[in-house]
Amino acid sequence: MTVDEIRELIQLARETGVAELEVQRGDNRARIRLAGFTTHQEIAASPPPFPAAAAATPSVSEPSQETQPADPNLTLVKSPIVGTFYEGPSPDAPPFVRIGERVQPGKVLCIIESMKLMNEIEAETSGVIESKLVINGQPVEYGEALFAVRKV
Amino acid sequence: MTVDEIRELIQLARETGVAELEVQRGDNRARIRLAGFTTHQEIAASPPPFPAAAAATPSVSEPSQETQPADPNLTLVKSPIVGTFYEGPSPDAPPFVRIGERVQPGKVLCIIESMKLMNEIEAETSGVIESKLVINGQPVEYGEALFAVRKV
Amino acid sequence: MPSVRFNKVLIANRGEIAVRVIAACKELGIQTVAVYSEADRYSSHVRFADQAICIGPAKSARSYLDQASIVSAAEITNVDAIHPGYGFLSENAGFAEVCESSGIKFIGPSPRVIRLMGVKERARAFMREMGVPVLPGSEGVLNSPEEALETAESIGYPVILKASAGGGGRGMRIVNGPGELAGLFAQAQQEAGAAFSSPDLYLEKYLAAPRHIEFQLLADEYGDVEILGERECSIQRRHQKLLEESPSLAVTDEQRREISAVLRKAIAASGYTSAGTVEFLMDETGKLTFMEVNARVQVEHPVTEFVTGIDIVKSQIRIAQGERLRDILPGPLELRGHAIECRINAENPDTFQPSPGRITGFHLPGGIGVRVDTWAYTDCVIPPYYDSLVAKLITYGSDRQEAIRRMQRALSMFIVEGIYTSIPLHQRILADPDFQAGRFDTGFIQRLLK
Amino acid sequence: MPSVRFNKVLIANRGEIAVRVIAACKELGIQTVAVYSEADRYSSHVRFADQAICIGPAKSARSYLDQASIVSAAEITNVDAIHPGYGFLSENAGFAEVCESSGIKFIGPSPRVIRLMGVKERARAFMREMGVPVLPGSEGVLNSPEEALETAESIGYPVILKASAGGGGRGMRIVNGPGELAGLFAQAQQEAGAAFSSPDLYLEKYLAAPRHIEFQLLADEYGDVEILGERECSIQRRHQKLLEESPSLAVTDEQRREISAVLRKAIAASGYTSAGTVEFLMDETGKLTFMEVNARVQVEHPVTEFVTGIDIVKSQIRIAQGERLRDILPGPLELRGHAIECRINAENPDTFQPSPGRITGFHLPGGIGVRVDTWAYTDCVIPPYYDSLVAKLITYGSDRQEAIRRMQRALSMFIVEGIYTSIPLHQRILADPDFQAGRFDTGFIQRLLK
Repeated sequence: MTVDEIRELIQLARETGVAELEVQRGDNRARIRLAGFTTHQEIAASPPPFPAAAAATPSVSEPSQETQPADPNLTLVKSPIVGTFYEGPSPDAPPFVRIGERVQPGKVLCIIESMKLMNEIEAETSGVIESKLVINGQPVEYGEALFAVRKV
Repeated sequence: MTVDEIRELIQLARETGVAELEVQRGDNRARIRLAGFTTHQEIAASPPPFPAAAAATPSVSEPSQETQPADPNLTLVKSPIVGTFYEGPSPDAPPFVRIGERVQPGKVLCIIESMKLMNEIEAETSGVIESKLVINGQPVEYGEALFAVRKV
Repeated sequence: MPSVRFNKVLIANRGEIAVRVIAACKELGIQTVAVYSEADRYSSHVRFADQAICIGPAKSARSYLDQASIVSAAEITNVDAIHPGYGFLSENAGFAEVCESSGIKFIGPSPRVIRLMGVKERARAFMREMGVPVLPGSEGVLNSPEEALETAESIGYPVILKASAGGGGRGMRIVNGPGELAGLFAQAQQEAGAAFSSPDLYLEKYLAAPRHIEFQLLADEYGDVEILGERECSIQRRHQKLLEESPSLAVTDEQRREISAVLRKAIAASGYTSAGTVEFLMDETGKLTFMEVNARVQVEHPVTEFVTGIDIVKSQIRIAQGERLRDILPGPLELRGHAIECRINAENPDTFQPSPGRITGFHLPGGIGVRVDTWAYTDCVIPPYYDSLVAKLITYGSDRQEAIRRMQRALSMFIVEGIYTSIPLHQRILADPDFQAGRFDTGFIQRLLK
Repeated sequence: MPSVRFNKVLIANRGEIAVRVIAACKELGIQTVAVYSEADRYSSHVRFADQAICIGPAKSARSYLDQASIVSAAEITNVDAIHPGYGFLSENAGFAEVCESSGIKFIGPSPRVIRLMGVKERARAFMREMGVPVLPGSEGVLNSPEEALETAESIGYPVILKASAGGGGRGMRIVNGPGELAGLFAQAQQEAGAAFSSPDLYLEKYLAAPRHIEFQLLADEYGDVEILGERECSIQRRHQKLLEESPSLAVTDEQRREISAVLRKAIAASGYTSAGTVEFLMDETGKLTFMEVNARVQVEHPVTEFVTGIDIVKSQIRIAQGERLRDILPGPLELRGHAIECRINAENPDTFQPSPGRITGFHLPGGIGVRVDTWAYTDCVIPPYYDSLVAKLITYGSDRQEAIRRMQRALSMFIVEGIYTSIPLHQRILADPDFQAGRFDTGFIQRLLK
């Protein structure tokens, strides 16, 4: 690892906004820790250090922006409330949507039951249902991804 | 990893303003943490950073290898014991050596008094006394640098 | 009411108190469910609970105060009970009702009792009837400025107007003489109406520099009540407590016995269950008068735990399970030694500005007689959305002097880097000769900072 | 001996006990000097002392065991006293003498008493004379294998041969019958001679599966002695204690009273001063017999501090200042509740290999009834040169069950990343039904690991 390489790593750490960077190449290892960062970056970008724990706890899933897919044409529909996910209006009825189905804004996608109330969740964008991310009857938390919709 | 390389790394850490830089190359490892990396907040209210704290505590000096000078032609003579430094054989006598004096291995440089015993400290390399790093009668700890000797 | 065993409890709170309740549940062999806002994803309570459910965005109104989200989280995780902690929904009678109607035990007093204690003027009237000393004041809600004037004349100025549904200083006015009364009455009424949806006011004698002293109670569902001594909470800044201790130097053994006896009777008569605190003011002559009841666990409960050896949060849970106080308590109550708590806040110790941000270095003091309650850890981020409490540092000593010296050494070994904390302010308080001598009242901090 | 006040104390130790002594000094308003080897430059004791002196390289023989370096450090920093901690020079009578002759108070018993207690067979004879029950055995040093044989016959096999100057299992041999005796006598003599420069042996009845129980004492310079109850230390692996508790389930109130009374007399007669521990073995019938005296503070002293409320290290320092025990102790001795200590070591919990290295993540448990004594912190390095103790985790409960449950929850909230620790082993011990029922002896760990 040359000084230039390490300089590059520091540059990388800067750009990516990480608090600390540790690199090992064979016997070589470099660890970089940045001094100045803002709270907002931290909350969004920082990896959980001891709370690596949080990610390791199976019952904790990660809501909202962190679960945005890398593919820019894919949109996640997330649960706006805590409750139980139902894919259809009643146990015997067919699901509101199926994989591959084309949806428009306003189309009901599922129901989240919360405190005995049935809350219809509607599509906000148009596209094709690429995947259904939870199964019928499953409890979901706030921000949990329910569907992936592909822009067409 | 040569001293020049480490110097370059420190320079690099300074320039880029990183808080800490740790580099390992095979068996060699360097860990650099800059003193002035604190944010505005910390300067007023925070105590010295914890693990580096030892370095920040005034009564603690840094013995041995870490205080080796960058200049490869300069050698530090360090105290092999804890005790009190005396530059001459008695309070009235002239010092064993003066700045600018040329010394050979075996030449007595000073006395460290430890538990009423006078321990003569001898030069191990030949060269010119470039600086005397402690004052007469000063207590010294193990590994504390006493003289800098320039190879000629 | 037969005794049940909870299998799973949801903690409707965050921060150190959520971690505190999780610890109590773990010791009782009860599974735990944490709820958290998006800002608290990496908080310790999420880490240490058996399950964790995200209930909303950072804003409390849409997460920790959102009753529907919390009850839904309780339903999908199938818990037996909810512990509300302090703050947020802990004294919300409506929330307690929603829990009960959803078949979930609310770990706290019944909705009826929460309501009684929540209407300050009703609680005051109740306590007076039960023989608890209260400050001279109006018999109930004041119907007019004229009635207020008459009452004020009879008890003597200064007096204080208070909102019946109030708290936190809103709807309060100090009246120094009859000329000011009508105007301040109108102001207080308007403010109370806006803040609490009720313009009702009552009036009491105003004490300029009282001590703030509170008694800790535990009450089971069978009418048994125990009073766990008192806490001295006069070290406050703008009604925010900074340092608490137990026992209070100002309370005599006789007073403690008398107040405990009368409170035991009053609390039993009120049908109160779970833990709670009865707040008193002490005037310059040492007389204690009732102020209000906090129908929940207090931030400063650990000082009482240290001197009594009783686990208050575990007691709350066991009372909610229908256990009897005499089975919960380890034996006859006995106070031993002295305990002090410092609330370590993320704030600038000079300007008192909150100081959210990343904790880059964190070292907790430990060793003999030191307790730390915290949700923080190295590299955690103190979010700007909630209160600034980072940790509670509590020390115990065989006497007050030992507890003080121990607190001083613990503060000197408590390292927090990256944010400001109130540690330097606590060091100033502890070093103050008046504090050390026990000569203080609620005006202490204002004088210290002058 | 008039009472003095130390201005400055040097701590001739490292790790958690150095931090413990620094904390005690801070609480007494005494300045502290840490000494450290080059390997410990970033250790907490260096950070928290008022001054710190590097005394040598990593190797103990040239640093923490180097008497000249330590006394020189004491002289150049002008301290009044040296606290030796445990291990290293703590039971070195010669070091205590050097300190005294340099005008520095050694915080511990006098050199004469250290010597008496250090010669195991002399201590045993002394205690027997004073009426303390000892195991049947030889009257003094055995002069020949024949004398050993005769003694063994009279008390019955198995017997154990021990080095008079010994400790740590060296120079020890278990003898099951007369045929083995001569050979094992020669081996033990040789081993003792090599390890302790003295081949002297004595002999006792051998107990195969005893409990290991020790009594904590404090003694002032005026002949006053207090016995602070006992500790149960049977949970050991290869003579290394892993978990200790107080009180012991196996000691009856009557036994505690009897042993305390006889020890108070014996310790006073010996001229013992400072803190110390008297170790006993308990056989299957519950009988306690004297084993040896540890003339220093013990690793496990915190469990006694929890149940008595007495600060043992502060007491040591105050005794050394010439204070009287009756002024030091807060009142009549009273044992309350139950305390357990787990020694969290940096070692693989399966192979028991030491696990030095950098701690990359570190989170201490806290909350009610939890004490942590540690020198470690996030990002510190556990050096390979010294013992593997990373932290002592101590919990207190109103009874043993609460202390156990609290320990279990504290262990579950104790996070150490980057190195192995013994936490999983402690969890196994605490979950074991025999341990929970209090059915165990010094063979417990061996059976558990089988």
